[in-house]
Amino acid sequence: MNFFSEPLTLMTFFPLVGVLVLLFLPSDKKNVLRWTALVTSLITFGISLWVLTMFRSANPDLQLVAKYDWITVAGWNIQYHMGVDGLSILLVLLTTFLTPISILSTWTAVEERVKDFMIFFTLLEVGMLGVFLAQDLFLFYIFWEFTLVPMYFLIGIWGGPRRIYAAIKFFLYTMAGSILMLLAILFVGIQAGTFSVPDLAANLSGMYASGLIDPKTQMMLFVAFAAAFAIKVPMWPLHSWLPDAHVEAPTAGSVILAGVLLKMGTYGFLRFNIPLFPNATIAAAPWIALLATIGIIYGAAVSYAQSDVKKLVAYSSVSHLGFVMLGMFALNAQGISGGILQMVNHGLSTGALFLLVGMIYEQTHTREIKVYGGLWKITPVFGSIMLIVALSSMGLPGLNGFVGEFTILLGAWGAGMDGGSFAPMGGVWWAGLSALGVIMAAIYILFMFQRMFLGPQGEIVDEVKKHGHALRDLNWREILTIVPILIFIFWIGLYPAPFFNLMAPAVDKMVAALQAAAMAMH
Amino acid sequence: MPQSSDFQTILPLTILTVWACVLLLVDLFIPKTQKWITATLAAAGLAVTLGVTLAQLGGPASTGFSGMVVQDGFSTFLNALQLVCGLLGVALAFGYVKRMGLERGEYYTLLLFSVIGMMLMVQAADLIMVFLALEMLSIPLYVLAAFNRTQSASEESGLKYFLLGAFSTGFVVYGIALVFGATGTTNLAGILASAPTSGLLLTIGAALILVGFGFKVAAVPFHMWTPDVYQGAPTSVTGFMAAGAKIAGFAALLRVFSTAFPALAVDMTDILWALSALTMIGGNLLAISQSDIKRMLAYSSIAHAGYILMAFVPYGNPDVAPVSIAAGLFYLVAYAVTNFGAWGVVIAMEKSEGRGLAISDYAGLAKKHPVLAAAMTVFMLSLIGFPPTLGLVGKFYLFRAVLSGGFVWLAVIGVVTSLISAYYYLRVVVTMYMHEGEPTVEREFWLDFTWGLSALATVVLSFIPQALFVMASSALLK
Amino acid sequence: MVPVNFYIILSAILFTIGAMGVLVRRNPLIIFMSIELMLNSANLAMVAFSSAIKSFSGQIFVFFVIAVAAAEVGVGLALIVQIFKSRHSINVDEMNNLKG
Amino acid sequence: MNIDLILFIILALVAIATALGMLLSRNAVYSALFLVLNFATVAVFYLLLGAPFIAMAQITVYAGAIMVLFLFVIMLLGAEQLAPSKVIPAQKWVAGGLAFILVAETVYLLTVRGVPAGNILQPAESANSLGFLQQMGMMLFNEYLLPFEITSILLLVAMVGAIVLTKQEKGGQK
Amino acid sequence: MLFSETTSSGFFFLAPWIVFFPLIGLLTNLIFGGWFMKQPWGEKAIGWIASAASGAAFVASVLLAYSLSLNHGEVVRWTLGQWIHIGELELDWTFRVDTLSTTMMLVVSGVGTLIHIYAIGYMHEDVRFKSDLGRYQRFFVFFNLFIIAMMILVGGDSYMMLFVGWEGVGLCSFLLIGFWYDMDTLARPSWANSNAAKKAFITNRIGDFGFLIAGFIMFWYLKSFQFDQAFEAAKSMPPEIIVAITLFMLIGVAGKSSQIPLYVWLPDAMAGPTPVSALIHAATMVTAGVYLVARSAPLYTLVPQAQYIVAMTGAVTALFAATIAVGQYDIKKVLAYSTISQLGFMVAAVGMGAFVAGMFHLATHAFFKALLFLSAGSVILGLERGHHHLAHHGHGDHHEEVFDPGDMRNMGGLRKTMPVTFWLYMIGTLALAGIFPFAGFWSKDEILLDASLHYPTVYILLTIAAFFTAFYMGRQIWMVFFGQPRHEAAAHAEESPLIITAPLMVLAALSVLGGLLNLPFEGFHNLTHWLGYTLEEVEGLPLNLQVAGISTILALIAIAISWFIYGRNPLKKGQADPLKKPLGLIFTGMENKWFVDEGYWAVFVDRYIDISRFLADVIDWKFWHDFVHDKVIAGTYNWLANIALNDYADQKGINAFFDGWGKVTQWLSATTRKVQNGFVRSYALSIMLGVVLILGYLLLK
Repeated sequence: MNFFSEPLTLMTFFPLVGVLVLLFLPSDKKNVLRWTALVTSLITFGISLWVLTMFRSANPDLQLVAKYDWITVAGWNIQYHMGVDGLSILLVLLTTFLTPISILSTWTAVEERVKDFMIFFTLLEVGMLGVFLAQDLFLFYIFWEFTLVPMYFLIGIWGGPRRIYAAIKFFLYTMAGSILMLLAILFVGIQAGTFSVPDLAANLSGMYASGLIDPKTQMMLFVAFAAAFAIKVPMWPLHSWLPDAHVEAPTAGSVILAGVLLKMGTYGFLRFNIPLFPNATIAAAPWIALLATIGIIYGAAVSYAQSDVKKLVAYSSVSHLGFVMLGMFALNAQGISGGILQMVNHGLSTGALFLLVGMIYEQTHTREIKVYGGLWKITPVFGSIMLIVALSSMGLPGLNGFVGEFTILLGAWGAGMDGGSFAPMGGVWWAGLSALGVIMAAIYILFMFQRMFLGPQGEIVDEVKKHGHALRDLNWREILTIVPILIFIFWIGLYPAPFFNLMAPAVDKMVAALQAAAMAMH
Repeated sequence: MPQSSDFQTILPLTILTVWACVLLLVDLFIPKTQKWITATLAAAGLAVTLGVTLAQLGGPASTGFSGMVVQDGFSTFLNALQLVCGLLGVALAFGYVKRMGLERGEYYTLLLFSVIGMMLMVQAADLIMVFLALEMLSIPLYVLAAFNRTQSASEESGLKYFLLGAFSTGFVVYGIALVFGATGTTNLAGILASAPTSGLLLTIGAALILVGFGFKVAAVPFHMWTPDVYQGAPTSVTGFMAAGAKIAGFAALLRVFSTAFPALAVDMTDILWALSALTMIGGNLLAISQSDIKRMLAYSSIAHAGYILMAFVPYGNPDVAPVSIAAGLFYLVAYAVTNFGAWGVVIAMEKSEGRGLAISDYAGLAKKHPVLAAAMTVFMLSLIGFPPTLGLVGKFYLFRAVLSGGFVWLAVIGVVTSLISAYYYLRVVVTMYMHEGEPTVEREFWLDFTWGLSALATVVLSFIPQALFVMASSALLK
Repeated sequence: MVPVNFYIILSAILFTIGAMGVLVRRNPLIIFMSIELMLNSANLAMVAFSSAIKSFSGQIFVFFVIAVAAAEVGVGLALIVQIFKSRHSINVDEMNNLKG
Repeated sequence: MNIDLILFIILALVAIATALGMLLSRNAVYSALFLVLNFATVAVFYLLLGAPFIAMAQITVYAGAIMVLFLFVIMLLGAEQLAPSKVIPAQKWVAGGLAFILVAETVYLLTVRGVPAGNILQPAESANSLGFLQQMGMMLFNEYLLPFEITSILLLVAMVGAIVLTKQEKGGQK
Repeated sequence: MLFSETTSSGFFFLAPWIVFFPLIGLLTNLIFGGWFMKQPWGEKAIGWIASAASGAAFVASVLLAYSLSLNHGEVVRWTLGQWIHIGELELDWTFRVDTLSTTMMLVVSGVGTLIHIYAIGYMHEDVRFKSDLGRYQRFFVFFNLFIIAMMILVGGDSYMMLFVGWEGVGLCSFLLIGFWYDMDTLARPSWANSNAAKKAFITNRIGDFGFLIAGFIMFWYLKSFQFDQAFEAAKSMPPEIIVAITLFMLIGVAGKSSQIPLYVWLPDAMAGPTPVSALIHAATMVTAGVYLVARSAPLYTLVPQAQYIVAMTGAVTALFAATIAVGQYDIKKVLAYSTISQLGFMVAAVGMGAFVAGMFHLATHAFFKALLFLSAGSVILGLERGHHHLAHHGHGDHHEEVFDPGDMRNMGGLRKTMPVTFWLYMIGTLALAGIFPFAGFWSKDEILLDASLHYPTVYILLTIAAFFTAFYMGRQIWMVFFGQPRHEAAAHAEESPLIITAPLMVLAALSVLGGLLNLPFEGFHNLTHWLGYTLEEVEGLPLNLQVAGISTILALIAIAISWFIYGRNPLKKGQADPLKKPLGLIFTGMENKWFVDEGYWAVFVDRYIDISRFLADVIDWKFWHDFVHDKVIAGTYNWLANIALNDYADQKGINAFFDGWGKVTQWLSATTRKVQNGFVRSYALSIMLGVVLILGYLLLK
């Protein structure tokens, strides 16, 4: 297998080269280690851009496919099957984009066991890319579970005071969902005789039509898959691990956790639940919408009452991902496209929020909102960037968040109308209530921004001074870390067309398939 | 009179037996300080036998000694596995016994005899052979468990193992008697061919035999000896026992049940189902509260017996059994590989007089010995069933088989208990990586080799499991 | 003419008594003897069956059981003696350091 | 009621009584002696069942060799009687209950469920003849050659084990 | 007329430049501003660059208007690029040049430029009073940003592009209200300004929510956000749909144009620097709602019932706010409530379908209210200077009390010290009060006339509001400029420099002459004619002497009464408002804004905080996180595992929740472990048990 004819494989496993190099580097050469990891991730990012150039956005199907028989003995039919299509290309790019940024953010934040950190982080990238690229359920499952391991260490070793609790909770919760998925994967594999996702979709639809798999079974499979993904997303009410994990994780971990790992859940719905179980999807859509809507409102309300800024951002993820779920299960082009874009947006905005919070935490060692205040005056650049990111997160038009939220809500409203996926239950109420989330987002985001950056100077400023150094504004490295995200925040906000174009054919294809399934149901 | 073809069927066994007997004599001339020679010779014997066994791979099946033994793909596969276990058992012991002051040549000969018993168990085609093989494998293990005579724990372990082992043997013998009574023969094929006078008598006989095997593989409720014996026995013995005895027990169980009792599947499936479920639940739940790594791994081995048992549940269903049993065999291999690694790490951490065995002693291991900690992490992940390890592939295979057999709830119990297990396995990882401590580690080549190889195999084989799959599936009983 | 069932019931009773011995006695020697009784009762059943169906193989099996019992006794008694030497007691109830 | 049955019942009662004696004796020596009696009774059964060779083996190996070994060890260790202990008091009752159920199950199996049918026939004449022994020997060395050889190795292993366990190490730690 | 992409001739290529010019200004100041600030001329440079950027936009607007007139008012679209294209959803960055949007552009950039220039002077002093020079740069960046957003708002060719500007101005409003985010308007460290900013943004967002919902309905029924397409589709739609769209849109209008019930943010918005109040919270942004309704004229005219609701909302707001204005003491607060009231006029107008009247009033109001605000700013600065002067001349005790330069009770007699400002202020007041021939007279009368023709209720409400308007403006004039100074600072107040007064003069001129835009005489309906290109139903009403007469007379009476109360006997230092006694509770209500804010707090805000605290602390954390997950799930685990054995600090944290359970847990786990008791006999028992159970199962099966 020539790696250069296999860009996806090359991209996914390239970080392993970095891991190998890291393994042989002395652990006290911290900067060498950092640079190695950074360069590795940058090259991976480069490869992903190369992949992008080869990606034909007009093609709705999987592209750059690498497909080899892997385990085909003993009645197994497992393939090494990687491919990228409009549904995943953006997430792949998001992953390769956020990884170097996260590594950059650890430059001074991580001083302990740098080598281990970089190894785990680089390994994590392999897992994440694999999740988004794998087109074989078994392969997917391997990557899916694998991502847990490095993340577990990242939280558990470099996290906050309750890190072990958080790490174990993170691990067990995610695993609790994925084991149900494992059973469903096996069941589906046995029934359809293949684990390949595209083949499965074809085989299963035949089995639904012929009644080999009855609707109830289909629904159970849907639920089993959904269990894994919903915990990861996390959908309300399965979000309880998230605040712990986010609060305790080191900055880079939070960034990746929010930026990419949560997307694995929503992506899972998109890649597996919707295409493989279309009838169950249609039946479940209003219920998902209900949960998503509750999540949006609940997450936003709970965010507002947080006293810990990381927790606030964590709960805001519950709200934001509620939007993503709502959009995807609108099952129309607007909703799904918006959902995908919102995944990217959330990755950028929330990732950036965590980065920024991490930057200030590094100086103050506290995340209590109430001790801050008036920071904008002391750290104008930091404040301004925070403002942009916060606005992006609350969906200000012209910034990326709006494009996603708007299309999602638009799609959701359409889904609530006659013939739409939410019409059987709730109808336009889901979109209407979810739109309240827009107001509530403003409330908690502005609350956070005000309490930290506006108003009179907070006690932390003097507190820090007591330790002999004043609060400083962002340095060049930190600005360099955050600016790429800012560029995308504006780009997607102002000119999202290239992003939508990447996914449009694939989304249309999915919508068409769903419509066909809906027709077949009636 | 036996023909040469008869000996052909037990060729590896013969070689190893002769070697063991010779070694027994040779050892007398090896000075006390040079016992590594005995170890090397034992390993050489195992290696040679392994070579011979592998040469038999793919050969035709044959029976020998008036149907007493059989040599087929199944036996070759498992014999090879047992021999590898034996080799790893020697490797584990190599430095350990010296460090613990147990270095005596008989250790290795007894180990060889135990391997002989295991191989015999795999090849047995008559209940008499099964019984003898069971004893052949057990008696050396009783002695080995009590090998550390300076430690009362070791003696206690030996006695408990012995008394309970003999007790369970009583059931096996009684079971064989009932089977004989029902069918008039002890030959496995003969039992199948016979028209039993009473199905119920046969069933009960089979059930009593199952008790014996259940004891050997440590299935709940026949498991209670396991933690005590595993904890008390010298760790190198425990490591060997945990894999070898389990493999042998399962092999015999499989051989006996699918050759002789497929007709009893209706009743046995329920019992196996219950045993499997109980074993998974019990093993995992009890493991949670352990603070001693040896006990924890002991319960873990109980739990894994439960998983493997899952594969045997549909043994009588010709549609499902082949896949299912192949999955069980595969899982056995995965378990054995991981198991040796884990015990290897335990040995590396163990100090004399039983110190260094608490899980809390592993604190800080990742900082001081990152490679060892990484290897242990791999083993723990494999035991949970997490990628990228053989454990995941094994579980995947296993659950697939169980599901295709239609045992959805059993599979659910399986996955839920694996979730529970994640907690206690992770605790080891947490301790190694996230707590501060100053652990010291014993480094010796063969020990490093064992856990290193196991770790490597656990990871690498998870990516290229085909060969193992092929072997496991070809090892099916026709 | 004794029905074979009578023999089996007898052997079962003896077997159970043996099992009881394992369960209730604290002297490992007696436990061990009880195990021998269990084996013995199995042998009885075997011979009874063997006789009922006129097959020698049952008897030969019994022969092997006796031989194995002898081997077990060798090891078992050695173990008990050794333990007595180190502890000066053989009460199994005092051997519960390993537990939990 | 025929004579065989009467004989059987008498012997069975003796066997059960001796077994219970073994079980209940306070003194280990008594237990051992009860067991010897029991073994002897069983040997008589073997004779009745037409298995004289096994009966002989029973007497010589079991009642003779093994039990003597037991007695020897009991005497050697002075372990005739153990100090009474009060641990796990419920054990006795639970065990008794289980034993009762086990017996009940067997009886239910063999009487109510009625298996296996059939009677023990009068031992064939040949059973006590030399030809029978010869035949048995032939079987042992033909059909059962491998188990036979394995038994020999098993005994060897047991021997090694016993030595390993008890051998006083020269300059050992003890 | 739809999709007539005729852009061949004229200056239409300048359409996007109305945004790009301010953008260039913004970027220049953003990037180089830091460096500028270090130069002695830096402040000026920044101010002038920003003003020039805004001015360029104004020039571009003029040229666009000119080209449009050459084009006979034919709408022109200028597409810059794609925005969101998904399926049927096609949103582009398209600028729309028609008479309506051009009018708005002219007002926004014109007034905007003047205020920019004013701000050069104003902010120069303001940053010095508040001793934070660095913020000068930031101010102009925000100001340009505002112009950008506003231009997008008025220039967009679809509802969604409008919405971008709509929220964008909301953001700028937030930024500029909270400009002195770390203090209150009196330069004390405080949360006041940032609270006001936050309040403005959130209230606006509530309105935006309505806008969004309207948008969703619009898209799924009318299938487009583009104005013309939507209007075309609306014609064949059932009226309920249009009612829904228009009423949800009204929520948006209420938020942005500060109508009941969402007006509460605007008074607080006075926390921003005065140019901000003038530009954003009087002249431009707050009129966006009016523009939206005018823009949606084809929709509103389809559904009279919605029109009525809009009109009533406006009318009630007009009156309601006017009453509050009477009871205010802060010079800017009075103007703020006046603005709300005037916006009510405009909303009522566009609600009634009198779109031209509304737009006309919008334009004139922009002139005179900007003038008033800026003059008020000048007054405040004058007082600040006076105060400063005092502080520097040894009147040390003044440092002790916090001096509020915006409180009218501190003023008095400024006519003498600040004559220019006084006259300018007078012009603005007369225009606002609707005195002939000032701009306000013409525009207000047009509204009243329309109302008298179509909606008598609205007419009555508006007329009363007009009366109050004249009254509170009179009150203000008497209190500020007449009588004796009630504070040392007022006595020492200094006139503002030319940079400040010059823009005021321009605005004053506009306030005087603004009526010319649309005189109610045949042949002078310029604006009507102009807007007629875009708005299909416009009628140029002739002057109705009755309506004009009544309102003028009422205004004069109101001014007279105000003189009677405030002018005849000027307020003394520390004296309570003379109205307080006769009106009693009513005045207390006016003074306290009818307690609406307090009501909102009690009903909504506090409840929201309570609910979210309850959800967060009790439901999410105590119940869901701690109880269900940690106690029940993890606790069951603990119970099984007896984790207490292992000395993990983390689990101790969990165990803290188990105090009640502690003993039970221990007992249970001890029992569990008892089974594995180390006794061989027990283990054998377990085996035996297994055997008995298996046999039992087989026998009983």
